[in-house]
Parts: sequence; C-alpha cells; structure tokens
Amino acid sequence: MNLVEHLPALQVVLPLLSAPLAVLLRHGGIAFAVVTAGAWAAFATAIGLWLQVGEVGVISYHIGSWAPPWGIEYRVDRLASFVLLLVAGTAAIVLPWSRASIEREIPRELHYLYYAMFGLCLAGLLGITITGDAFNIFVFLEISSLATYVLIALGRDRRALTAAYRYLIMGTIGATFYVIGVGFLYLMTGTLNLVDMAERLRDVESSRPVLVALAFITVGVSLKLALFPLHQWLPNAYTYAPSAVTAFLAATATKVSVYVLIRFWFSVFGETLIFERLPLPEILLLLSLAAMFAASFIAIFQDNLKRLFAYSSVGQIGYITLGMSFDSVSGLTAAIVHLFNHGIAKAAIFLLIGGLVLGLAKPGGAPPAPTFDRLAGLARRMPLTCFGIVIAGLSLIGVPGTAGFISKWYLILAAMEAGQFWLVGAILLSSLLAIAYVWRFVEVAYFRPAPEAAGRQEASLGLLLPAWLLVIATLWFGLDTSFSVGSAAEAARFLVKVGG
Amino acid sequence: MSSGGVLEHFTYIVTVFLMVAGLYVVIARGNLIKKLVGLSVFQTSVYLLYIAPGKLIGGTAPILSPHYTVYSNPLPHVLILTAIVVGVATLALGLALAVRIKETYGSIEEDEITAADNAVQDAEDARS
Amino acid sequence: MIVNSLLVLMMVAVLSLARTRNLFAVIVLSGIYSFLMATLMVALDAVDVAMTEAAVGAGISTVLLLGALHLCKSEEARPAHRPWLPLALSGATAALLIYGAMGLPDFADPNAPIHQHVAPRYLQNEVDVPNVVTAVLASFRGYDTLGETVVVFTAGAGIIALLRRRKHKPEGKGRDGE
Amino acid sequence: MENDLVLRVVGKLLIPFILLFALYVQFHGDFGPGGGFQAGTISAAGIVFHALVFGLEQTRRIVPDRLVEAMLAAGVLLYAGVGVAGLLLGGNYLDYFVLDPDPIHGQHRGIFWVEAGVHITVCGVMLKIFYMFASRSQRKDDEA
Repeated sequence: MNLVEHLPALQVVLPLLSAPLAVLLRHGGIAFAVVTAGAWAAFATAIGLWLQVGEVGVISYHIGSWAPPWGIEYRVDRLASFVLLLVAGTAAIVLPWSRASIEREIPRELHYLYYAMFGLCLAGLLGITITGDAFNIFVFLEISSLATYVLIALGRDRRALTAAYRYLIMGTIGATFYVIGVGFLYLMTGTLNLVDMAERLRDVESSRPVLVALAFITVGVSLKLALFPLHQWLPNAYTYAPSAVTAFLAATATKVSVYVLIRFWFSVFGETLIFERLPLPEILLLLSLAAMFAASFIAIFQDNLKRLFAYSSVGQIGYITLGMSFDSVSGLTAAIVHLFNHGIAKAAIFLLIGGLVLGLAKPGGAPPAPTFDRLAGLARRMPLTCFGIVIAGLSLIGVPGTAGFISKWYLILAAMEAGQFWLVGAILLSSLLAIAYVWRFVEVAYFRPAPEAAGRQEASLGLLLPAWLLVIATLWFGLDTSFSVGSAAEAARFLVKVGG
Repeated sequence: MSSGGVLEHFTYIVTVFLMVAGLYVVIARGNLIKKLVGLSVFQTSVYLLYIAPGKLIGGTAPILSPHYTVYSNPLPHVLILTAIVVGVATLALGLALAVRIKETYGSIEEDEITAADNAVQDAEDARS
Repeated sequence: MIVNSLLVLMMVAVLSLARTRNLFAVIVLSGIYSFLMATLMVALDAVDVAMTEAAVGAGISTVLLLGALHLCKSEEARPAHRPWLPLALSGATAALLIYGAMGLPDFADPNAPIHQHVAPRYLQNEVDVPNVVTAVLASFRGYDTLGETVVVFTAGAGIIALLRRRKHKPEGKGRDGE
Repeated sequence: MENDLVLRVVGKLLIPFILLFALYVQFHGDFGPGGGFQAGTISAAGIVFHALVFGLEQTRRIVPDRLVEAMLAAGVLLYAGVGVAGLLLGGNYLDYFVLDPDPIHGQHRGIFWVEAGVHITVCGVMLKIFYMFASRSQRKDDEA
C-alpha cells in the first residue's frame, strides 16, 4: 500500500474512525487522545495533500475503485486543499485547548461524547470539502450538522438548547433546499458527479430547472453560511456553545459552506450563467454590504463579548461574499484569502475569550458569561489574554501588519479593478464599525478600573499557547503572504476562466 | 423537451404542494413538536421529486430477473434510502432537544420560550 | 390512476395535519402520510424505498414522536398573529418550484437524462447481485452508505449526550454560572 | 402489561420469529427488497417488543446499555474497517474487488460485511433511543 496515493481517503477516514473509537472506549482521557490524534493525522494529511497538489495538480481518487460518475470521486484542487488545511489545522489547535476548558463547562461523564462529536464534526467538514459528488456533500453536511447541533446544546446556559434547536430547524431547511436543487440538476443531467455535471449542464444551461436548482442550492447553502439576512441562527449558537466549539465553528463551519457555494457557482454552474445572464452578483453585492454594515453595527451594541464577535462574524462573511460577487481573479482571491484570514483571527479571539471566562470563574465554579460589566480592568489581571484579543481584533479591522489588512487590500484592488470606486469607500467605512466594536473591549478592559484590586491571574499555559499560536499566525500572514495569498490566487485563477 | 401541460405534470404539482405545505408548517407554527412534524413532511415530500421521474411505463422494480427487460431507475432509490435515514436521524435529535427544552423551560411553545429568554435578558441588562 | 388517487389522499392528510392543533392527531396523520408515501413508492417501483419508508416514516418516526409527546404533554397553542410572512415565503417557494418543474422531462420519458446516463451501467449486474439497489447502495455508492451509517451513529451518540442523566444539575433559571 | 400471561407466552414465541425475519431481510437484500438498515430496524423492534411485554428492566438485563452503546460504535467501525481492509490489500478505500482472489466474490464479501455493519449500528441506535425515552418517561410517571 502506497500511503501517499491514499491521502484523500485518509484525510476523512482517520478523524471519522476516531469518533466511534471514542464512544467504544467511554473514557474522557482516552477519547481526548484518540480524537486529537485523529485531528493531527488529518492536519498532517492536509499538508501532504497541499504539497501533492502543487506537484501533480488536481488529484482524483476513486472510492471503491469505481470510476466516476458511477462511483464517488474525491477531488482535491488548490482551493479544496487550502480549505482542508484551514479546517484540519484549526481542529488540531482547538482540540488540545479544549481539554482544560470543557473540564469546567461540560459534565465529566459526557466528555468522551464531546470528543466523539468534535471528531464527527471535523470529519464531516473535511468530507464536504474533499468530495466531488453532489449527494455525498449532502451526507457529510448532515454528519457535521448533527454533530454541531449536539456540540452547541452541550453549552451550560439553557439558551444553548434553544439555539441548537433553531439551528437544527434552519440548518435542515437549508440542507433540504440543497437536496431539492441537486434533485433538479440530477433530473436534467442524469449524474451526481460535479465535474460530469458541469460538462453536461452546458447543453441545458439556462433551462428553467437549472435556474431553479441554482436558486435552491444558493439559498440552502447561504442558510448554512449565515449570509445576511439568513444569519439568525448564528449569534445565539456562537454565544451559548462551549468556548472551544464556538472557536472551531467560527473558523470552519461557515467557511466550508462558502467553499461549497464557490464550488457550485464557479465549477458547476459556470460564470456565464451566474454573472452574465442573471442578476445574482448584484443581489450578492447588496446582501454583502448589508451584512458589512448592519451586522457590524449591531455588534457594537452587544453586552456579551461572545455575542459581539458573533455578529462581527456575520459582518466579516459579508467581505467574503463581496469578493465573490466581482467575478474576477482578484475578487475571488480576496474572498478566499479572507476566508482563511478571518477564520484564524476569529478562532484566536474565541479561544482567548474562552480562557478569559475561565479566569473569571470562581475556583471550581462554572465560567460566567463574558458580559462587559465583568470585564472592567481585566487587562491588568490577564494581560496576555487581553492583548491577544486586541491584536486579533486589529486583524478584524484590517490594520496594516495583520492578516485582515491583506484581505481588505485585495478586496479594494478588486473593487477598483471593477471600476466601482464607491465600494472602496464602503469598505473603509465599514472598517470604522469594526474599530468601534473592538474599541469597546479595549475601553472596558484597559481603561476602566477593576472592581476589586486583583493581582495578575493569567490563564494557564495550556490555554494561552494554542490561542497565541493563532494570534501569531494572524501577524505572520499579515507580513508573509506567499502561502495565503499564493494559494488563494492560484485557486482563483483555476476557477475564474472568463473574467479578468 | 416538455409539453408543459398541467395534467402531465400532476405528479410534480402535487409534490410541490406537499413540500411547501411542510415548509409552511415549519416556519409558521410555534410548537416545537409540530415544527418537527412539518420538517419531516417537507423532507418526505422531496423523495417524490427524485423517485417519480425514475419510473418507466412498463418498467418494474430494479431487481434483475430473466422475465423482465425494462427496469425503473435504481439510482434515485439509493439516494432516497440515504435521505430517509438522514431524515429520521434529524428528527430524533430534534425531539431529544425538544424534550430537554420542555424540562428546562417548562414549555415547547416558541413564544413562551422567547418570552422567558427575554425576561432573563432584561434582568441581566438591569444588573449591568 | 392509483398514483393520482394516492397523491390526492396525501394532500388531504397534509392539509388536515397543518390545520389540526391536537398534537396526537398531528402525529397520527403524519404516520398516515408516511404510509401513503410508502404505498406510492411501491406503485413507482421503488420497493426498497417503500419498505424503508414504512418502517422508518410510519414506524420509527411515529413511535419517536409519540414518545416525545408523552414526555412533553403539550397541546399546540393558538398562533398569536396571522402568519403572513411564512405564507409569502412558502408561496414564493411554490412558485419557483412549479416554474422549474414545468421544464423537467416528462413523466416516465425513457429518453430523459437520468435513464440514459449513469444508471444503465448499474443495470448490467457487474457485481452479480440481482437487487440493483443493494449493489449500488453497498458497492458503487458504498461511501454514501458509510456516511449514512455515521449519520445514524451521530444521532445516537448525540441523543445519549443530550438525554443522559447528569450527576449534578447543570442548568438553572437561565443564569450563566453565578 | 407485564403480568398478562397470554402476552408473555405469545411474546416468547413471537420474538425469535421477529429476529429470524430480521435475518431474512438482511440476507435476502441481495435478491429482493431489504438490507442492513431495514433488518436492523426489525431486530430492534423485536427487542423493543420484549421490553413492552416483559418490562424494560428485564430487557436491560439481557441487552445491557453497555452492549447497546458498544453496538453503536462497532457497526461504524466494521463498515469503515472493510474500507481499511481494502486499503491494506492494495486497493482503494472501500474497494471490495481485492477482498478475495475472485473479484466478484470479493464484492459479495464486502457487501455482506458492510451490510452487517449497518445492521449493528442501526439496531444499537434504535435501542439506545428507546431506552433513553422509555427510562425518562418511567421517571416522569413516578414523579407524577
């Protein structure tokens, strides 16, 4: 057996196997070891695939040795390998972090189930990204979704239950819309393989069922990616989920959905249909702007730090979809690079907030909600945690030297290239809103007096190290862009054929 | 490609009606269990969209036998088998959540739950 | 003809389901709906689907719903306001679906793409299993079925995580940890 | 219901047949409608029937929670394991052709084991859900 040849299968199967093993062994510590090993193996595999794509180009792997379109194909191109790296890398960092935090957030007898669900969620997200089959996307979407609902419901507040229920309803509607769309495409083409489908769609491109399929897939996936105004499930889900879950979801779940949308728009339906015959880019542009302004504006007025950054996520997704709406290499590059940069910055922020609430908890007690009244003067007590949040916050604003600046820079380039100079103003203006919500944290944590004179009481090294790894990554990718922008640009050039 | 008559498309029209009726129950009703029933009707109706076009006149179930030559399309059947299983898994999980919500909130009516949450929110705001 | 009468019956079931406020009746109606669907699947040659839908839709789902209803003991409340927005959304969805469905290949057209492409190879019995659905399910698209099994596993493990009795009570009245 | 003699006798007689029917559905899946999922549901139904006739505690003694939870995981591991076996024998993931020197026979072998995996997981999950709901409602009835 040549291991390198089978990397695509191992990418999903290794984390997938870790989950039933965790349930079989029924022990928190062992489950932690098994699932973390699975996540690290997935990360190593993702690195291997990324290198392999650089050497040989698109990798096609036939599961069960059945050639596509009869069997299910795994297909890795530059974009897929980039997203795989983001998802597996985030999991590899968040899982070790979560050991200490769930100790205080989740009853001990459920720990092994938490790890199993985490492994399933990871395997599901990786499966969505790597597969080249429309129906297989649905199956793995449901694996990751069901695991996500459970992970959110494990949050300590009872509102976690209602958040999970609402997400279950909206997520299932989204998935069913997706199935309807795929059904129409299948009836028109007779195939489920995405490459085969794209080829056969050329004959029936603007027939009515294809247009309807496009509408249903777009709306269904937009529900999952929390495109404004379909984002209602997101704020509560992020606020009340356990800290580690919030960090992982914020960095990966919505990003993988964006990936699915890019895949369908650019690889399956094709740009001619999307950008020349339909007003889709205009609609997406409007919704993106609405997200950038409305969601960021709402974020400013939140009292719970987690909820504040949840709304900020909805706003930041607006930048990603804005990049998609240009139909140009630079626009798509901006979208893909922001998907990556925002993912790591948000994971860093939510991990640090997780460490912060653990620091606020009374000894042995449960962590409280990070409301602003509890954060006054906290920078003196937890300087490293607060400083990390500020740096990652600067990346959300787009300050030069951080990764966020790179994404906005490319976004502005794309807007100018498209001749839409007013958008440059809009992007800068919306960044002011980001300054406002990040400033709220700075003001409370650094300039308000602490209620009681508490000494330095920093989070433990196990909590700080993974989070700071991500903080340093946001700085690193703000200075050295050869990996992030390089991958994104290569992916974009591969996807965009007609435009600039 | 299609004659487009209403009668020829009776199956499709009913399918659409069933789907949308399920969707309506999900989004319009406030009872958590009723919503899940609607969701399950919505998902179940989608099966028809896949299965009905797979049927061939004079065809038979895709179980090969020397007595038949025309078989209905097996692929939609396979896909829908998977979809049925996914549907019941979602339903079971949704019901478990509903049970937990009933235990912690004492209600499974969306309006009452929202009211309870808002009351807590107001109390928190008043404190801060 | 059978198909059409079943379709009409299903419409009646769904309409009364939507209008009824007694949850027990709603669950029974949804069971009837699934059973009608299973019968329809037989008429459409999908015997495997029919068997599963009868066991799952009419059987397991109904049992699960009744069990949950027993634990929740609830009657649906009267809606406080007219649901105009849901009506509009559903109407738009219906219009879009019908617009698309009108362009689909005719019912039972042997020249439709789904009968011409991919499926014919499945009917050549390469793996020597007479029930083609089993062959495609377990072999050609076996990976989907692995995913399906994992979905079932996820739901099972998730329900354990949600419903297992906690040793200490983690949730109080909407507080977060004071 | 637990004290009804007729029911207990009928139950004792019927349950083996239900389980036998499950096996029939499992193995007849190659030739007619049926397969691991349906068969798993039926065998779970047989055990649920036992619980209804003889009481939940009695059934829990025969099919304990530990076993049921192990079944959840074991089925998935078996299914995914068949895929790994394909890898180890030099094929792609889930390649059944390499499972036997005769490729067609290998296909049959692969289908047999993955269907068994589906059966075990589905039966385990159904039973576990039944146990969880049933023990909750018992407690609820006690409280009431």
